[in-house]
Amino acid sequence: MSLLEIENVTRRFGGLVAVDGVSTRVETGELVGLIGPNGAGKTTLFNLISGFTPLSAGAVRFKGEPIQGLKPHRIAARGMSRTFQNLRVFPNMSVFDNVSVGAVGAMGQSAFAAVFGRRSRADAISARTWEALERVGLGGVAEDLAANLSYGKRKYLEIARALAMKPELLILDEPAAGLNDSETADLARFIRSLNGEGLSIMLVEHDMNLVMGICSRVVVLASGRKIADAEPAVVRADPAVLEAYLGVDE
Amino acid sequence: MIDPYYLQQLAIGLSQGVIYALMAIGFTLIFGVLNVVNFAHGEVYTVGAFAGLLLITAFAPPFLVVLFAVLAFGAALGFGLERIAFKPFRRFSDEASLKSRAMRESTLMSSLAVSIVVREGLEIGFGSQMQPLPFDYLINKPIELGPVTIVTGDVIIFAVAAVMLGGLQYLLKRTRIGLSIRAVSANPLGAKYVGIDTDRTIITTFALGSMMGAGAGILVGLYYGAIFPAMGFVPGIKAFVAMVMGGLSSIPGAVICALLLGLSEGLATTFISSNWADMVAYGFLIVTLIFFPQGLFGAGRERV
Amino acid sequence: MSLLDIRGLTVAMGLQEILHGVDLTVPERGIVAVLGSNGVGKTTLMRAISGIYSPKAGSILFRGENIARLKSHEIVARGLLQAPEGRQIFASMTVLENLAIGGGRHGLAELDRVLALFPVLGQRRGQMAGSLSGGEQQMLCIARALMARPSILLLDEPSLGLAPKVVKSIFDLLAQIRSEGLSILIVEQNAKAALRIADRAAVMEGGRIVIEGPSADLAGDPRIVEAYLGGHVH
Amino acid sequence: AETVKLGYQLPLTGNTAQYGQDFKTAAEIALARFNASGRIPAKVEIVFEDSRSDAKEGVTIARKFVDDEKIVGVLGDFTSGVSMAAAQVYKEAGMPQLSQTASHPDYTKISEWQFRNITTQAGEGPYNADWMVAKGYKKVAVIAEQTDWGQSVTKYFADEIAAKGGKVVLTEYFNRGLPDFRSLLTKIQREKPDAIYTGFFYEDAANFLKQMKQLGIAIPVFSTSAAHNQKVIELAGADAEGLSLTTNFLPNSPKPEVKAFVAEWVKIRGAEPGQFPAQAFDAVNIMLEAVVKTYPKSTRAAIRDALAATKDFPGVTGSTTFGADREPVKQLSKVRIVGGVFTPVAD
Amino acid sequence: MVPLLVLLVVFALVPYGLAKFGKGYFFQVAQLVLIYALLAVSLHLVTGAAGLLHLGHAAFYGVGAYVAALLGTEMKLGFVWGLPAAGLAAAALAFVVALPTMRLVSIYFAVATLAIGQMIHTVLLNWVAVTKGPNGVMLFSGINLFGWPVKSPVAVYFLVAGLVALSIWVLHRLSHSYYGNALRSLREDDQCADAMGVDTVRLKIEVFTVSAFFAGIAGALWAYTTGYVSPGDFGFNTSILVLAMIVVGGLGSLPGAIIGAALLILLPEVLRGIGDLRNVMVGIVMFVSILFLPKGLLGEVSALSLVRRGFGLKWGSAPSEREVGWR
Ligand SMILES: Nc1ncnc2c1ncn2[C@@H]1O[C@H](COP(=O)(O)OP(=O)(O)OP(=O)(O)O)[C@@H](O)[C@H]1O
Ligand SMILES: Nc1ncnc2c1ncn2[C@@H]1O[C@H](COP(=O)(O)OP(=O)(O)OP(=O)(O)O)[C@@H](O)[C@H]1O
Ligand SMILES: [Mg+2]
Ligand SMILES: [Mg+2]
Repeated sequence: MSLLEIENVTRRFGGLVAVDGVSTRVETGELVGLIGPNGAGKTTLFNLISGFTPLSAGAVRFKGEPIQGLKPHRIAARGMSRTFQNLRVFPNMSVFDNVSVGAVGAMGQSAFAAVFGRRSRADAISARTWEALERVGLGGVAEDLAANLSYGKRKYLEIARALAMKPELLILDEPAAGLNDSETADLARFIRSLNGEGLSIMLVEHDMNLVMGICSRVVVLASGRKIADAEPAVVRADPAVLEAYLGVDE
Repeated sequence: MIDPYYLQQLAIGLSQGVIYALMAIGFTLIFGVLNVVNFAHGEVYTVGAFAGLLLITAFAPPFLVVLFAVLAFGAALGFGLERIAFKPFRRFSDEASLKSRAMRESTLMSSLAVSIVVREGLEIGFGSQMQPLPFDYLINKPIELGPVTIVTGDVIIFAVAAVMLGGLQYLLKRTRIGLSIRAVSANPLGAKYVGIDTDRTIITTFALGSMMGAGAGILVGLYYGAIFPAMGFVPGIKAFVAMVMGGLSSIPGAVICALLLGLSEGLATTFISSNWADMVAYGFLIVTLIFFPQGLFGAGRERV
Repeated sequence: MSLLDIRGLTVAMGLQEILHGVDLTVPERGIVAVLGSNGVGKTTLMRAISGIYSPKAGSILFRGENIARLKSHEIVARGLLQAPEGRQIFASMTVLENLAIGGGRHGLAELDRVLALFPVLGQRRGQMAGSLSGGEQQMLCIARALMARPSILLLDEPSLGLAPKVVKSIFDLLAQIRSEGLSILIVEQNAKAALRIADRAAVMEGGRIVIEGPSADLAGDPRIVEAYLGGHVH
Repeated sequence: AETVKLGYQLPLTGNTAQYGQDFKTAAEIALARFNASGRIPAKVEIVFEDSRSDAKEGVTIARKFVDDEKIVGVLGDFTSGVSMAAAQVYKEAGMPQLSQTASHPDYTKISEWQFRNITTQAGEGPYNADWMVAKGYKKVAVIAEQTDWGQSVTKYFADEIAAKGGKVVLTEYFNRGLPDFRSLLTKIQREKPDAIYTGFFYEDAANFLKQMKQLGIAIPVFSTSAAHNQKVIELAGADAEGLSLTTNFLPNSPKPEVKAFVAEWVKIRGAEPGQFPAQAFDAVNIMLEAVVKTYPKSTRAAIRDALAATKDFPGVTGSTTFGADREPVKQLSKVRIVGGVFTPVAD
Repeated sequence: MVPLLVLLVVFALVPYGLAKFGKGYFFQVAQLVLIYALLAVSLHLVTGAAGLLHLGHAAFYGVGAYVAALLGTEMKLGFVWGLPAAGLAAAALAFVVALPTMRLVSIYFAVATLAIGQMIHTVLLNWVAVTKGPNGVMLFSGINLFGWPVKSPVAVYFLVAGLVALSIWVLHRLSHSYYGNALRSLREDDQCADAMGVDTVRLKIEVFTVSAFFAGIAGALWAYTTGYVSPGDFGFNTSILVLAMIVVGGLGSLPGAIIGAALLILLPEVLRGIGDLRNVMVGIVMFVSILFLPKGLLGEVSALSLVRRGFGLKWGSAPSEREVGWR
């Protein structure tokens, strides 16, 4: 059984078929890249998987159970967490509080427990939040408002927030956008080390060094269709991919 | 053949709706550009009515002169209102991430404060009672249309609302200034990057919206023959409701919903009782929002 | 004569000073790249030039006129256009309306030329800009700036979120429009691509420009590349 | 000499400020006359506090008055709601409270400290009902504002008219300040009543009458003393013609006390007073009379007893006697708007 | 400890000071401040923390007041039963109306709450058979605590102060905890919060209901301390007044809500001296305060760090040794 199975997933917006019968899967422990030209339907596919956009047709199974039609938070609770293509941090909250939301989302916190609950529960949330913060190296700015962080740090903040959920599958939408080469290289190392700890990851990225460097498998979408699904080396040489996406001299 | 009784009630409901619509047009315009609830709009309406009253008692000019003078006065009011209650808070919209939140909260309150000061000021100046108007200015001469009786004001207000709506639609959809207004309303920071003078656009919008508000005030004042400091409160709320029900950004949507609101109140009085009319109108709103969470004519939420 | 001449530009947000006396020159028909890692103040510089932030000190001379105190719309009217960070498109309006607004007083005169550069936008012209994909929005943002027939174009990370093929074509495009007489000031994380097309480059750090020179020199100096540009250009 | 202090809580700002301002003027006229008369060797002072017709302010003011040991009696408030909320404080503290207008049926039942000098609908309703039946109007539509007062308007009226063999064909309430009565009017017209009995204040009255004319409805309208105000005529003009109502204040009455009061009022306000200012004027005078009777031992309890003993007090609204229930017994008269004037009628 | 000392001052020293004046007036005003502080803090939870503009809060205040008053007069149920019943009734009603409407966002939510508030008000005013309509309800019984009548102003004040303190403590625990963080995330970006596993709709319903519960308690306190309730006190104007309190105090800041309530109740009283102009002055003060302190008298950021220092968490094992979490 694969961790995530996507079967014939289709999404139409009016006349436009943004995602057109895509099937693929993510095995436990895999690091899968999803690439394709702009408007290929990558983000839409992520939205379909994470429950933000309803499917027009097809099925998505996570850990063997169908998840289509579930609300995003239910899917998240099952162990899938994501970041967004355009940064979406909670700007008027501190870095620590931002990350704690991920922990709260995963661990749950009832109103009753918040008032009368034991401290151990809050402490567990704090511990998890700190763990995620330290993992991405934002421990030092925990008290700053997220709005005052630089772009790069916000990227890590988003990842930390997703990590605080202790997900089994992490979905990253263009994590390296806006980072320079060395920052991208750091991020690549970081993602790989997360993967090395057993976390399954699926990511969309336009930075080919990153994708080809760390992914174990690459799925290519173009105009909503899957045009390739193979190891990086194979994809890189695929004429269809070169034509549609990479440009010939890359 | 429908019972003329129901026709009459329908006509009355509609005329009530047209009054709400008149108010809703300006309100929606202003809301659209700043995404801010302008609590002072009801006061613009009231002040417009009082300005007309003063003009009439002092100079007794012809009706059209009164109307245009009040419109001009309303534009000036809008200008002043924007300067006092909105402009000072615009400095926060620059800080990209904290964008409009701080602005929304503070202008919510500053416009409320201005509205309190204006209303209380009017009460001190004029007293809170209704001010009588010279009878020959009133636009309430009956007109019989078969079994249905309406008054001159119904026709005038309908015509004015239609002109405002048409003019505004033309302005927003076909002219550069209209495009600028919509651009500022969609993304004020983005508007700066394409060279729109956001300050001037916002002021223009306020002037336009307030002009319509003040015009509505004097028209309705002459329609009912009663002008008093609290007169803007109920139409203000109803305009707000109509705007949201219509989907915020759509002025025709707000007008249609204003008509529906007026009708629903009229019908509530017909079939139930006048004192339950609000219940029906608001119930109608809630039901609409349950089925159309973005209003009847609103765009969907932005994609994630 | 240089088209844009920035001298001693200092910008503060509240009490915190972000730019400390930046000097930078963009020659007529030149392409200047500003590089530097996250949070060094590149966007702040770009915003100050466009009049979004008003500088605390210093001057910005555009064709000899100091525009440091002008409002953003006055600056745009002089032909200085920016495709800003975060795109700042009008999400609730259609693609075509976005372009029409971008055109300013030129209206849709440039439409055909711009749509030829970004054919996708032509296909999506009636779609709400907010529902475009990330990359499509980025194209729209650049296209919108081009609609106003700028004489200098400011680009803040134009390649953000674009597919490699599109990035390549955009940089080709920049070289081409420069040859038509446009000057360009570009902030880029993709140092390799930026240095390839730029005549001169500046590296920022901590709100200052620390190195400035012909881009070939910068790209050729491995120490600079190591220290500031993060990695390996060649 | 020392001063005797009275408190007056009333709306001087807010939506109902016009009433409060009228009361204040009336009270000042009464007080100035009293202090000039030298009937007691001390000055009386009235402390006015603005309640905005807001219960929470009303209660606060009540506490304030109670705290001031010099204050021996309180006048007001305007609406029953605020008067009754404040009354709870006066009841606890033992402070006599005399409201010029509170008409809630339960107001005087709160405690022995509450008085009012306005006739309740228990008197006015049947009086009107009898009048209308006598004129042959048996099918009657009743509308009233949705307030405690409006409730009592319909109740007492309906009871009597039923007893006299008449019939209420439609009863409906509306919210005070309703701008558009036309739906309601059309509905009334459909019932084809002989007459309409209305419980509204003058502003609603003016709107109602104007819109009735617009719709071409010609049904006789009867009303209560609350509509008795010159403003109806100012606001509705000729459309107000024919409105019949009951009142206990006739500004053109030949009685000297009325003449004096009206003259004074006109000097200040430039127009004739209506029922409410007269009501306030009498209330203040009744209270002052109690001060006179008890002086120099004007304690709160003494004032209360003196108030309770008020008998045949000759006021501008007729003579007032408090019954054991601290309700006034007063005469009513009939007036109709004829030629733009409230004219006493006999029918 | 510091906050506890502050509380001690508020709840013990203030009445001591007032008692020195020996004035029921001061107790009355202080009591009003407390009741409105509770109202404001309960609204803070919905509007400040969770960012949902609520324009009908006064209606739930009214439901609480009516339930307390009606139970007292019709069922002879006194304070001990009436108070919780008032809260529960308001909460139950809020829950029912929240179910279909909590999907709404931003201004749509605001106008829905406006409508709910107006509808409840209309019912209070017009459902004469049950609510006595405009006649209002008189509650003679006063406060009786398990057979102990509470009569003197000081005793009533202490009772109200204690109950308000307890309620605010609960609201404080909700607002200043990880639950509160989830609420704030809802305000910042509800879709993103959803992706973090936060059940936004449930959270909204919960917070709306809890807030109504405490508004109901505030209403009951008003009913018991005043002895008479009528629909006029629970209209739109009161909702706006409470909203103004939390905005002036600092939207998102719980202490700010209390400060705002104190300011807007005290100001008109303090200004009594200037006569008819006092309400104009209130408007001007509001305007000036928001002009110079657009984030409120005690804005969210400073309020949170203040509260954190008092009630937050010392995280010893973290390298930074800073206090950022919640207990
Ligand atoms: N709500 C919507 N309405 C209409 N069209 C939409 C909507 N959402 C997405 N689309 C269209 O679907 C296509 C796929 O968009 P998507 O965002 O998935 O692309 P993408 O692969 O993520 O591209 P990029 O790399 O640029 O982010 C685009 O052409 C977009 O315009
Ligand atoms: N409104 C603001 N208030 C306070 N600090 C700010 C503000 N805007 C930016 N900063 C700070 O100024 C510094 C420079 O920001 P700027 O956005 O200019 O960086 P940048 O070089 O464009 O980075 P990036 O590559 O991430 O876009 C950052 O440290 C940022 O935190
Ligand atoms: Mg995408
Ligand atoms: Mg930047």
